[in-house]
Parts: sequence; C-alpha cells; structure tokens
Amino acid sequence: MFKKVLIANRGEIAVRIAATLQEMGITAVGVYSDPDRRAVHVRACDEGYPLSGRTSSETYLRGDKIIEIAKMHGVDAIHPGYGFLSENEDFAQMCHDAGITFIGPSPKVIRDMGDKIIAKTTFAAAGVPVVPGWSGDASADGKALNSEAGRIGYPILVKAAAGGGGKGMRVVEKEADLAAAVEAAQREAGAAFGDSRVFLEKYITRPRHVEIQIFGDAHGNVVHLFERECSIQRRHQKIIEESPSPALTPELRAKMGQAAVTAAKAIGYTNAGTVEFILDPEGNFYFLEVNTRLQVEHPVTELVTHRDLVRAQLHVAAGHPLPFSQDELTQDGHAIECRIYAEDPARGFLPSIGTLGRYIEPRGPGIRVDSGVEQGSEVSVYYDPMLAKLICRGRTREEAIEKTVWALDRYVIMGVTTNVAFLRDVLTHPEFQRGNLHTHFLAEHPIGPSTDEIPRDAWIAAALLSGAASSRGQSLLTATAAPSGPWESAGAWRGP
Amino acid sequence: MFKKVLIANRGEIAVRIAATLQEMGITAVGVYSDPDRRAVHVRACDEGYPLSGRTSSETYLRGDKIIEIAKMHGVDAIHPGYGFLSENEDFAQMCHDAGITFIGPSPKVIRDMGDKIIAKTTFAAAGVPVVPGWSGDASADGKALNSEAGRIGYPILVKAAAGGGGKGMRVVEKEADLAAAVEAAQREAGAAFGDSRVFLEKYITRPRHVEIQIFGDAHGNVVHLFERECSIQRRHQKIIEESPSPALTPELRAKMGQAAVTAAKAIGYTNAGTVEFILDPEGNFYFLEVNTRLQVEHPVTELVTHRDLVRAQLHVAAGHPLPFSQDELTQDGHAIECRIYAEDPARGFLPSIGTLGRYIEPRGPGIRVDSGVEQGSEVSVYYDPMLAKLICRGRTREEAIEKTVWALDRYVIMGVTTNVAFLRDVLTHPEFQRGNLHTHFLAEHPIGPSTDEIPRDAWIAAALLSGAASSRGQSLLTATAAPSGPWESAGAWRGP
Amino acid sequence: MSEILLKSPGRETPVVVEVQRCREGECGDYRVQLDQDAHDVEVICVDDGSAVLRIHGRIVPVCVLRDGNRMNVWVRGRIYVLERVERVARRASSGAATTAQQSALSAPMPGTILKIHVSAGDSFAAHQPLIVMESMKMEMTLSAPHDGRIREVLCRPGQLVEMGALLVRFEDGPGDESSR
Amino acid sequence: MSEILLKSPGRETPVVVEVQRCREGECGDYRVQLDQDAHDVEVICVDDGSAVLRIHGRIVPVCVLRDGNRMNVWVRGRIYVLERVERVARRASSGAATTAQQSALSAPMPGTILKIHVSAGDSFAAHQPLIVMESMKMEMTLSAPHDGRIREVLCRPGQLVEMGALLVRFEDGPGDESSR
Repeated sequence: MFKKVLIANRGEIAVRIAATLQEMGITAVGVYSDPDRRAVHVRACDEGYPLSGRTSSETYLRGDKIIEIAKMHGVDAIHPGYGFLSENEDFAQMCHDAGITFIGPSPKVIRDMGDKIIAKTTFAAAGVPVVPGWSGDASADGKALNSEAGRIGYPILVKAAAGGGGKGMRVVEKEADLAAAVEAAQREAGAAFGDSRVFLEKYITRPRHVEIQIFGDAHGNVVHLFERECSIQRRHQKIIEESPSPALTPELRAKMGQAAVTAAKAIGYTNAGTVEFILDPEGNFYFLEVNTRLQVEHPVTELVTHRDLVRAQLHVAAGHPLPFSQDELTQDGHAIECRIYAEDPARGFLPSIGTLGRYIEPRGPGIRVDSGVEQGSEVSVYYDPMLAKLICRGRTREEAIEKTVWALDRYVIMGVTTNVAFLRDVLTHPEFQRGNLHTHFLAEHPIGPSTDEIPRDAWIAAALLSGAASSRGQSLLTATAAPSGPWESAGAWRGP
Repeated sequence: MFKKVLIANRGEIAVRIAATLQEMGITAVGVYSDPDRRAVHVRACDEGYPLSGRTSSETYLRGDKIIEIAKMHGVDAIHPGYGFLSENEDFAQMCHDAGITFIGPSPKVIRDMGDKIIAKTTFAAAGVPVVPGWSGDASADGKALNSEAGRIGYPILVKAAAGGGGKGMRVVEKEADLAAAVEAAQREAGAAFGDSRVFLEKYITRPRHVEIQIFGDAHGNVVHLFERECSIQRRHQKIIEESPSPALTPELRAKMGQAAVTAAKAIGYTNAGTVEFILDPEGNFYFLEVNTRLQVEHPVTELVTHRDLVRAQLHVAAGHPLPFSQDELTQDGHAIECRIYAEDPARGFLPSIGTLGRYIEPRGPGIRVDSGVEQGSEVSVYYDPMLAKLICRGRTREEAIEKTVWALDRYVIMGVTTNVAFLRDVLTHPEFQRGNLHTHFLAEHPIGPSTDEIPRDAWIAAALLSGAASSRGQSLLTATAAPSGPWESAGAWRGP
Repeated sequence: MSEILLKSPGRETPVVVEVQRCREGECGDYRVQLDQDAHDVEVICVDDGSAVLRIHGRIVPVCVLRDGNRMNVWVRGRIYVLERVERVARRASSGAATTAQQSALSAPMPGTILKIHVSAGDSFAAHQPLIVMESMKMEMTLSAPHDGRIREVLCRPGQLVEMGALLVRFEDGPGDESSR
Repeated sequence: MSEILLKSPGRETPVVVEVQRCREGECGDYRVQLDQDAHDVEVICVDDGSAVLRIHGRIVPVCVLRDGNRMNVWVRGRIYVLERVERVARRASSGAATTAQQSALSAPMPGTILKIHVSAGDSFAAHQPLIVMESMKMEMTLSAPHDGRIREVLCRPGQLVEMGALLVRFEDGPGDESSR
C-alpha cells in the first residue's frame, strides 16, 4: 500500500479523502492556493504545501506544480478528487511518467470517456442504448447544423464534448435559437475545458437521471454498486441524489447495472467510475456519459452498500484485486444527499458570497455531513459555491427523507444565502415524496416557502437579541456577555 | 403512533432519543434538574420542564414528578433511557396506571429480571446454562456464608440482587475477606438500589463478557440482533464494546442467540433487552443477567444491523409488530464503541470534575459521537462522569479499530482528565488487536503511554501559545486576537 | 420595560414589541408583548448572537446575525429578515426606484466580464442581453431591465469586477423617481 | 526575539525555548529554537487557545489550556503538562513533601462521607482503610499513606465535602520536611 498520497483538490472532497488515508496509516499531503492557506482541507491533512496563486488555473489546475511537490516530498500516489485535474488525461500521463500512481483509470480511458462523442460511440458499439444525436463540426456550417437538428427533432440539447457539471450545455426549443446556443456553449466549454467542441442530442422530455457506480481493478474484474437517482437539478447541476432510485424495479436495476459493467469491461475500465443514463417515463434508458472519477454524490452509494469507496480506490490503484465481488454487494436501506450551496433559490440560484458568520452543522445517528467550511470561512468568487453535502440514511425512503428534513431544520448557515430551506421544501413536496422525479422537476413544480408570514418566534428572538432592548443600547442578552462584538469571537479561526 | 413522548433521562441518551422522536414527527419532551437547566439534552428537545432539585433522587428518580409533568402536558408515552427509572417496575406500573405507555417491558418482567436471583432461576429453568452460585440470606449467618462459598470454590463473586453497572459487586479471593466484602456490597447495593440483598457466584477466571440484544413485541415475536462483546472493563464497568465478538463462531453465535430468544419467549419479553452471558476460554457460556432496557452500548448493534433501535422500541411500544424478522437481520461489518469518561486512568479511574474548557468532537464518515456535553459544560459530582460515546464502524475489525484510533487522536477534551489517550492505548495493544479479550484484560495488561517523553510539537505549541513570548506579556498568538481571555469566549454557551 | 419597533422589509408599518425583564436580579426571564399576546420567555442560554429560548415550555433555538438595523433571524432551518425602526417615525422613502427605471446596470456578483453587446449611444429593448459575465465558474447574461439607451460603458472584456460595480450607465429614460 | 523557560512538572531543569518572529510585518511565521534544533513554524490559524501549526511542512493542530503557569497542551489526542518558569531561577522548593510523610488526609473528590473507621488518638498502619466516601455514585476507600496516629477527625458520616477538604489530621510522624 502507498505510504504518502497527495490530494490534488480542496474543500470537502479533500477533507473526506484525507480521513480515509489517515485511517489506513497513509500520510495525507494537501496542497493549497493563497486564498486557501487557512482552509479546512489544509488542516485536515498531515502535510501541506502551497500552490502559489489565487485562481484555479494558477493553482489546482497546475499539474506541473503539483507533480513537482509530489516528487519533492516523496509522494507515492495522487488522488485527484473530482473536478480540477480528475478527468485530465494529460495529468494522469504526467503522473505515470513521474513514477507516481494516478488514482483513477488509465489516461487512455480518461481521454476516450472524456470525449463524449467517442464515449457514445464506444458504448453504442458495446450494445448500450444511446440517445439519437449528431456530433459533426457544429461551427463549420450553420446550414448543416440546422438540418441535423431538424432531423433529430426539437427540443435539442447542445452539449460540450469535454463537458461535465452542466457547463457548456444548452437546451434549444426552436431553430431560431440554435446558432446562439451553440456559440454560447462553445465559448463556455472553451473557457471551462480548453476544448470548445460541442454536439447535439435529442432532448428527452421529463427524463430521470439515473447513474450506475462502477468499479474495476487491474485484474479484469468490474462490478457495479447499484444506481443513484440524481434527477433533482437546477442549472443542469444535481442538488439532490438518492439510492435506490424510486423508479427502478429489480429487473431494470439488473439490466442497467449489467449494461454499465459490460461496456466498462469492453474498454478495460479500472478504479471508480460512473455511467450516467437518462431514463424515460416508459422505462427506456439511454447512455449519457461516463465520469471517470469519484463522484460528488458517492456517499449515497457508501451509505447503502456500507463500503468506503475511497478505500477501495486506493486498493485498486495499488494493484490489489477489488475488495468486493458483485455477489457480496447489497443495496441496504435508503440514502439521500443534499448539496448545500451558497446560492439564492429566489434569484435563479445565483451564487452568494460572504463570510459564514454563523455555521453549525446538524449531527446525529445516521447523519453525515461532508464539508470543507466552518464558522468564519469566506465563501469567495474563486471556487465552486458548494459548502457541504448532507447525507442521511434510513431503512426506507420515507425514513431517509424524515432524517434529512430533521437535519436541514437544524443546519445553521448565516452570512451567505443558501439553499437549505429550499431543499427542505423540495423534500417535503408531495411529488418528491411520491418519488415522481425528473430533471425538470424544479421547473414544473415552483418551490417556495408556503407562506411569507414571519413566525412569532422570530419576532421574539429579534426583540430579545436586537441592540434596542436594554437602556444602554446593547442587546438585553449580550449585555451580560463578553465585551466582544456579536461575531468577532464566535469560535471562528482567524489568522494570527 | 405516539404524538408526544417524554424522555425521563438526561445526557447523551436523552439527546439520542430526542433525535429519533423528532424525525418521526413526535414531540420530544425533556425534563431537567436545576444543574441541568442549560444542558444539551434540554435544548435537544421540543419542550422542556423542570424537575426542581439538584441530586438524582430529587429529580430524575422522582417518578411521581415525571408522571405529573407528563399528564399536565398531554404526553402519550415515556422513554426511560438507561439508568434512573429504566428498570424500576414501580415506575412502569405508575405509568400504566396513569394511562401512559412505558417504553419497555411489562412491570412483571422488569421485576423478575431485575431480581438477579429470580432471573437466574428462570433462565436455568428454560435450559440456559447458569453460573454455579448461592442465593441464601448472606447477612443471616456468617458460617453458612463461608460454607456455601467453600462449596462453590474461590474466587467468589459477591453481587447485588438488584444490581447493575458493577455497583454492589466484589471479587473475593479468600475466606478471610468474604464477610467484609459482603458487608461493603450490601451497603453499596442498599445505597444504589434501595435493596441490599446480595448473592454469591463462582468467579470465572478470564471470562469474556458477551451479550445478546433481544427484541420482542406484543404479538409474541422475539428476535435477537446478535452479540456485543464488552470484555474491556474497569471497576466492573464496560468501557469498550464491539460487535461482532472476535470470539464467536457462527455456530456459537447461533447457539447463544437461540438461548437468549428461548428464555425471552418463556417470560413473555417485549421491547428491547439484553441478555448478558459470560463466555469462558473453552467456549462455554453462562447466563449472567438480563437488562430490561436500551443498553448504553446499543449503537454498536445499530451500526452492524443498520437499524434504529429506538425507532423499533417506539413501534413495539405502540403495539405494532416488530419491524424486522430474524431472517431479515444481518450482522454487517464491525463496530466499536468507546465510552469517553471524565476520569483519570493513572489514578485508578477516579472521576474528574471541572469545566470542559475545550471540547471538539471528531467527525467523519462512519464516525458517530453520541454526547450530552459541549464546550463550556460543567462535569459535576451529581451525575455519571460519562461524557460521550464514540462509535466507529468499518468493514472489518481492523478497519473499525483504525477508524476509532483516528477519531480518538482528533478528540479534544480539556479541563477535565479523560480516558481518551488510555482508550487509544488499549485499542493499539497487540493483545487487543488479536482479539484476545477478557474482563481482566486491563488488570493483566498494564496500559500506559509508551513513553513519558513530551514531543517537540508540545514544547513548540506551549512556547508559541504561552503568555511569555510577547513583550507585552501576552501570547504571541493571542496578542493579535480579541481582547477576551483565552477561554471566556471560546464558543461556550453561558447563562444570560 | 423596553419597547422595540420591528418591521419586515417589505412592509410599512412597524410592529411594537415590548420586552420586560421579570423578577429583578434573577436571570433569564422576560415577558414579551407582541400584538395582543404576551409571551413568557425564558432564556435557557445564550452565546453571542445565538440563544435557546423557552416560550411557553417550547424549546426554541434561534440565531441572530445583525447587519446595521437589519437582523437575519434563524429559526428552525429558515432565515427571516427583520428591520429595527427608530422611534421617530421617519416615513420610509416611499419605495422610490423599486418600480421606477434603473439608471445603471451593476454587477450582481463579483466576476469576470466576458462580452459586452452594446456601446455608448446604443438603444436597447427590455430583456435584451447587454453584458455576459462569468462568476463562480458560471456564465451569466445581464439583460436590460427596460427599454433605453446606453450613456456610458464602464467595463471592458476580461475585467475582474467587484459585486455592485457599475457596468453601464443608461440615459435617463422616460420615467423618473417622481413617476410611477 | 523572546525567550521562554518551560519545564515538565517532574523535572528540575527548565528548557529554554527561543521564539523569533520572522519577516517583520508578515503574519504567521516563527523560528523556534529548542535544544540544538531550530524549527520553522508557520501559524496557519489560531483561535483562542487553539492553533494549527505547520512545522517543516507537517500540519500540527494544537490546543493549550492555561492554568496559571501550568499549561495543558493537547497534541494528537494526548495532553501534556508543561510549566512556565520565571527567568529568576528560584530553586524549586526541592520537592518537599513528595516522599515525606503527609500531615493530613484530604478528599480527593467532592462527595459524601459514608464511614469513618478511626477516631482521634487511634494509631494506624500504612494502607489501613481510614475513611469510606462516595463520589460520583462510586464508593471509595481512603487508606493511610503511612503508619501514624490520628490527631483530629474533621468530618462526620453523611457530610458532603468539597474536593481538597481536610478529613483527618495526623500527629507528626517520625519524618519531617528535612528528612528524606
């Protein structure tokens, strides 16, 4: 097994990977940008080295700097997490060339699956159903574009060949909007992935997003760890994920799992990956893409299979056989993940930045919070506005929802606007509770607080904790408190 | 299902029960003594009512006061937790008479199993092996006592008939010490349980303590939820518990589980209970006692069976059938619980009192901390010095140990002396890791830090954080901090 | 006895809340008069900005984060905004500019300007895209709030702008503050 | 440059630790000289009494809880005690009473006195049980630290005593502070 592993990432995923490394007796090496010098993920590691710079492209995307640090400090292997360099085949190759294990699939598999067009062709060849589409050169000829789109039929989805996470993606309802959408998607894709190629796909109405977790080793074994349903999305990004999917029968589950495994075997897939499908209301499923990395929502699978996927990644990367066979794997209970974002659901989910003036995570049996922030953290413009993931498990879907609602009701995040109350409203929506999910759920069911009424408790709290109640102009309650300001000494870490 | 349940307890168990109640949409009603007015468990509830008084006997042991509060506020059922009134048949009967459901077995079962002598007779009659012993009137006749002890053979264990938790228990090696030990045990038992009767038992050398979790419903179903090994004890009290036991083969597990279920069925057992056995090095097991309540160490079972035992208790108490059949139950992975005590292992585990000047719990996937304290809490002389329970789960015993060690290394408790480092030393002891456990483990293997050497990091930390380093007599590091004292504003709750 | 005037941001009329400390010398008990009802409130504990209250036996954890006279109040997973109003009832500035025409477009978030579709002097129609910026790794289009004409463009492509930074200034439209 | 004298409680000789703040004006970097070795220490962040240090690249979370000159230092799950020593080297009071005879027995914990086995004037032998008390629901026997004779009993059964309360006073034994 490895002695020292560098985590080429930040935030909650770096914290989560560090914990497994340390448990296994492996030294966890962190890296950090200038704004992250005091970040939670640095402190979670055993060693930490700076990647001087502020933006992602100056720091966490700089494979050269990261490999230099790894070589200087005797690192055996690099875990890329998700995002950043995790699906960058050049980086995987650079690791390999430097004699460092890249924890993930081979560079070739990353490249092939990273190219959505090649991936689709590969999976189609392996007999997996794919969505009708067109992958010609969209920028060459407006006429060809329009004619291919017409052939597929509107609505059309424009997607980046190198894409992921909703970036470089556009839905087009009519021909008049196609050219502009393609241009925007190309620009966004170019900025995000350095590859502006896009392709067209039939846009399936009211589909579910159902993905299969796969895992392969160097000995040719590939298994699946069942599905995750990730249909609740905004801006084409998942915000609620769960396993099992309320839509899957045991037969359909077996069929989709088998399709994913067959295709993964065909391409020699190793380590953790996710095969994404869309599932139409009639139960037909179509291959969407492969994510060649640990997924944001992997904890959902961990809580129903009772396996540590990062531990398994390390085993496989070290050349050991998979620590589980298909027969040993079971899907037990029900898990739900909510992504906690600093964003304003009332303003089109626009990101919100600021300081976490108050931050208290819920805790209790069966509640897992993977987070990379704490009270006093700055939510900046530099990185993704996801603050944390709340993952709850119950025996049944109903119990998992109950537990998640309980936890959301006790999650205190103040100083930035978040989607906490919004998530609660989604979870308690009758259609969500019935399991009637699809990727346009949020568009079809406008979610908002049931009432604008400010409850009495809030008036009372404001009156007691306002600065107006005492004769000295201080809060009645803080009047007897320490002389410091209300937030200055609230337990937040600060620079020396 | 119940609408409103009162928790007749305090500390971590009250917090834990409240969470399940609230998830299920049941209003959790807390009660509190004067010193507990601001305790964590009160704030975890939806409603809270005072039990005026300071000591346990003035408050949490006052069934009359508790039932009065329950009646006044429309409570349907009372959960007694463990300790206090949980095994008090009179209280169970008073609840019944007041039309309130007592969440636990019937008063008759509590009474019969609470009397260790009757319990032993009952289990022996059901064909369960029991330890040789004598239950005559120990105070009547010193001669009879000595002769019976001689017949059983030394060493002898003196135990309280109404006992539990090591109170009123004495090991006697030779006849000369017997009378004094009986007297001390009687005094302690009288003070603790209001019943000074004691009995004698053959003292089995190097036994393991292995107990079976049982669960019965009002419809005659009884199942077991496998075993917990609780051999690591000090002062006859468990400090580390785990499931599965490293000593049990599948055959022995089935045999012990069946014995527990057979006896429980014979007495019409309902709700959660634990049948304690001792297991000798040859694999013979003997019935020890039945605990007619939720056990301190129940989370260990929850983490390997993936069931919420409190939820199941509520279902059964409401008259529903058991939510699981024997066939549905599996023992998956390995869980270990460490009891975190405010006590000094270097001074005979003497309790330590004070203020938790710094208290930070470890957190991460697979780590559960059930606690009833927080930074700023007072550890007083009034109640049990258990601060929290750390429960970790892994696929294997080795992984569970790794995770527990990881968590203990990150558990910060300052202001009182605790057993945190001691627990770590036990877990990393080669004999513990081999699973060679017995109830005298700690006596046979003196556990202490491997070295008295103070590490460099501690010298550096002390130098940087001492008040001496800056010219102004302040700490170099706090010199730039807020003007408040080092601990005054450390996030602790305080009175207004 | 203290009196506090609070209002929710959208509303005109403040609510008068009377707070009375009970049992002089003893800690933690208040009588809060809100509308017609009086509430006995016990303060179980308080940390700066957070408290656990007991209101008629109900345990109510709350957090308050102040920002001038604005108070964000957290109660059971939701955050409510309340404003403290001064006793001297200065007529709130009658919601000027809420429905009136804006005079400029500013950055709703810090970010980078990607594309500017207009130049000084250009006319535009309501909802027409004016500027494309990227913020927190997402592209976002800033559209015209109403018909109008550009007076001045205050940013350039590639520029990193702060939140609230003025990006383009409009000519005064047909409406002004006095009109509705 | 500051110099701090620290010692572990059992030891006589303090250790001199030199702390130098590097790069004046910049935050968080110190040079700590301990014995022969110099350590570059970066302070990643600090809360009152807690800090995360970076020592030669290693991330080291620490907590310090002070009690006068005594410092409890938490490092990786263990707590170490260090004492700050004043520069003026006052010879520590040569460990008096550590091995010498005690002159009284005091309560190691707050609790209730259950039983008193001796009266004034009684002789006792080392390890003989003198008092039984109950504390935190556990019974505990206080035994004689050495041979001796009771001068005075200062408690009674049923009494609630504070930690450190004198329970019995002994006659001066054969040893005193000057003898070892």
